[in-house]
Amino acid sequence: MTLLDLANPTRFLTLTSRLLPWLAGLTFVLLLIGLYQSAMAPDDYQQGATVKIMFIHVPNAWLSMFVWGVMSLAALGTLVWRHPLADVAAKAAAPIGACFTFLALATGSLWGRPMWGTYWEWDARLTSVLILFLMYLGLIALWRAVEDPSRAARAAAVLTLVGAINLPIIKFSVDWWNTLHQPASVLRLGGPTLDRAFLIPLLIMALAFSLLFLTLHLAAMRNEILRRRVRALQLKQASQLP
Amino acid sequence: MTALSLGPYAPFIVSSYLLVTVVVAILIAWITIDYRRQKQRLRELDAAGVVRRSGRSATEFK
Amino acid sequence: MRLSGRGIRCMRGGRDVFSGLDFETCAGEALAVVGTNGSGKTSLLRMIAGLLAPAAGSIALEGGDVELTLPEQAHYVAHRDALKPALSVIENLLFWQKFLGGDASDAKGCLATVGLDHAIHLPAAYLSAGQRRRLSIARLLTVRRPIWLLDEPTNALDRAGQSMFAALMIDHLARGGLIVAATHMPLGIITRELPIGSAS
Amino acid sequence: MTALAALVRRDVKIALRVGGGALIGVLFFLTVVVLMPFALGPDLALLTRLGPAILWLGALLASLLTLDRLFMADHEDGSLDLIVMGRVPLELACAAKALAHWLAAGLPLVIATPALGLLLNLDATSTSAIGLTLLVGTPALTFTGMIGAALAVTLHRGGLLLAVLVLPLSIPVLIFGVAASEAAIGGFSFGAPFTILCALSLISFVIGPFAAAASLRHGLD
Repeated sequence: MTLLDLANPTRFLTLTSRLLPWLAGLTFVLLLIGLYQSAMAPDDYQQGATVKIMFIHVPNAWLSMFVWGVMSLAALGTLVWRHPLADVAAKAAAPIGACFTFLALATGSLWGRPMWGTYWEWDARLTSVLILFLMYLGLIALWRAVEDPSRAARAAAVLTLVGAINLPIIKFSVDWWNTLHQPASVLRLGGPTLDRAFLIPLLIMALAFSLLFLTLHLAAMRNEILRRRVRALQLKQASQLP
Repeated sequence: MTALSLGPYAPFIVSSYLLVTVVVAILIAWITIDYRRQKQRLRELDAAGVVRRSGRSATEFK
Repeated sequence: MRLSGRGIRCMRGGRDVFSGLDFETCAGEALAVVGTNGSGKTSLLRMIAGLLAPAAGSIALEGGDVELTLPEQAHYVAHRDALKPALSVIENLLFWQKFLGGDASDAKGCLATVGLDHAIHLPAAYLSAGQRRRLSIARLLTVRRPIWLLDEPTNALDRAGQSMFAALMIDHLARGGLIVAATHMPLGIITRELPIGSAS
Repeated sequence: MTALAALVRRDVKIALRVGGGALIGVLFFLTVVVLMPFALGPDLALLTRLGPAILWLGALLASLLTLDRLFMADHEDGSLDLIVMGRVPLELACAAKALAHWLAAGLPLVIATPALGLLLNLDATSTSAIGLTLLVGTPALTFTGMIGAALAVTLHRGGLLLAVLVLPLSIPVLIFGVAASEAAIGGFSFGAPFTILCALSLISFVIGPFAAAASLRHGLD
């Protein structure tokens, strides 16, 4: 099976159905190993046991950006190559990315509470992730606003790419805004370089979460293809009615 | 579980792990339910005698 | 049952559309309102439906249900068909059945009569103009109302649809119903013509 | 009752489906509140002090944003004609439509409030006080806004005209909503402004449907 064959949604469905159980199993095993390793990791001399939150916070934060990258690639696929699977991939990724971004924010907030004494600090990094979350929600709203997915796809692709270009600008502005105001009590996270004892569980967890995303994304893409098939058949059914 | 002494901040650690579990579980449940629903609709359309352009049944993958 | 209007005057945007219009129709009869474009056919129907107040004159119903007003005993079918694209065929019909109340009959049977029973779960967004009109006609059947106010009812229908609808109208009249239709085209049933506008 | 329940269910269903846009209001609310610190600065003490005002203004604008579709969609597809003709009293039908609109667009704002309270560094008491005032106050916003929506539909104008019509009407709700929240935070009498807020809501439940029904009855053509 070459890459070209994958352009065919039916082939894609066959491949996905064969691949998904294996991927899900592998993800599960890796998650178990990662969780065990995180549980066994020693406490940080500064942050104590709260460092354990890092093992789930960082993978989610990493995915929140990675998923936008995936969607940007898919957006290019939609706009430049008009690849039939590109808009399916972009649409399926958005809710999953939003969930990971939400988890990054929530776990960050739960980590910040013992460290800063507050659930939320308008720190540059947190604020940028919050804006990223809002952009995910906006993208989902855009997908949901239009009934015809191929029409929504182009609009969403433009928005995704504009977002990808804008994200560094937003990050820069927020940084500037933040230094201008010099918040009093920010203890920056991840200051000390990571010890091997933390690095290995973190890497395993990051890999496990990436695989989790891959699994969920393939499954969601399969749903999306089926949804479009339902739509096409319903349109056909309507044309056959008197 | 003696190895897992989480110290004074245990509630925060536990709730963040729980939150991730819950959200991922919701995501998985949503995707699974969505899959079943689409398959169900395809079966209904198949039963109504609507066939794809290629003449294959709606529920078939290949 | 007798529906009558006396000296009706219609003003639209400060312009006289028609005035001094008298009409009368009884149960079992179909009144076809004919006239050129802009002669006020739709306005007359909307006045009977209580959606537009006549500038002068009055419309009265004798022999109907005394506890109900004229609009409450009427069905109104217009080119704006009161269907929600996001809802399925059956959801649209069931909503109007529940909202309009009355003695509701079997919704699926009504859809079968208009030929939509194979696609009850289809979103209304996918229907063509003729199919939407058929669904509107199903609404006439699912809740019984003695008066049918029809604005160009056969416009989007194909020939089979027109004869199906003609049969339904004949049945409605035979049950003692009353039809007022604004139309350019023959409805396929015996009607009395009411010319309005410049034709009157 | 089945007729009104059917109307509520239909409107909520349409709002939640693809193209309905019920959740856009919440997203707008989130975005407006997140924008505030960029204008005010990330000073948590200041944000805490302004929290009730920010949340109330955000909720007011967000509930206004989705209001112009309340009657417009039904007018465009002719449903409104049938609702006006129907045997259900138009006042009750208007109330049912407003209730459905609040369930789909107003209630999510109340649900989103705790998350936004965290961002503005509000403690649990303040957040729940603001949530409670919003729970009582947003129906008043919907029911008074309904009058503007009904006027806008008879004039075939929506959007900004509606905002200009409705915003002055919602000033009392804003005053007592913010006052009650701030009273709860400041530790003085929460009861008095909150009771007035409840009264405003109850009044709007009566005036809104009657005014909207009257303007629909006389304005449709």
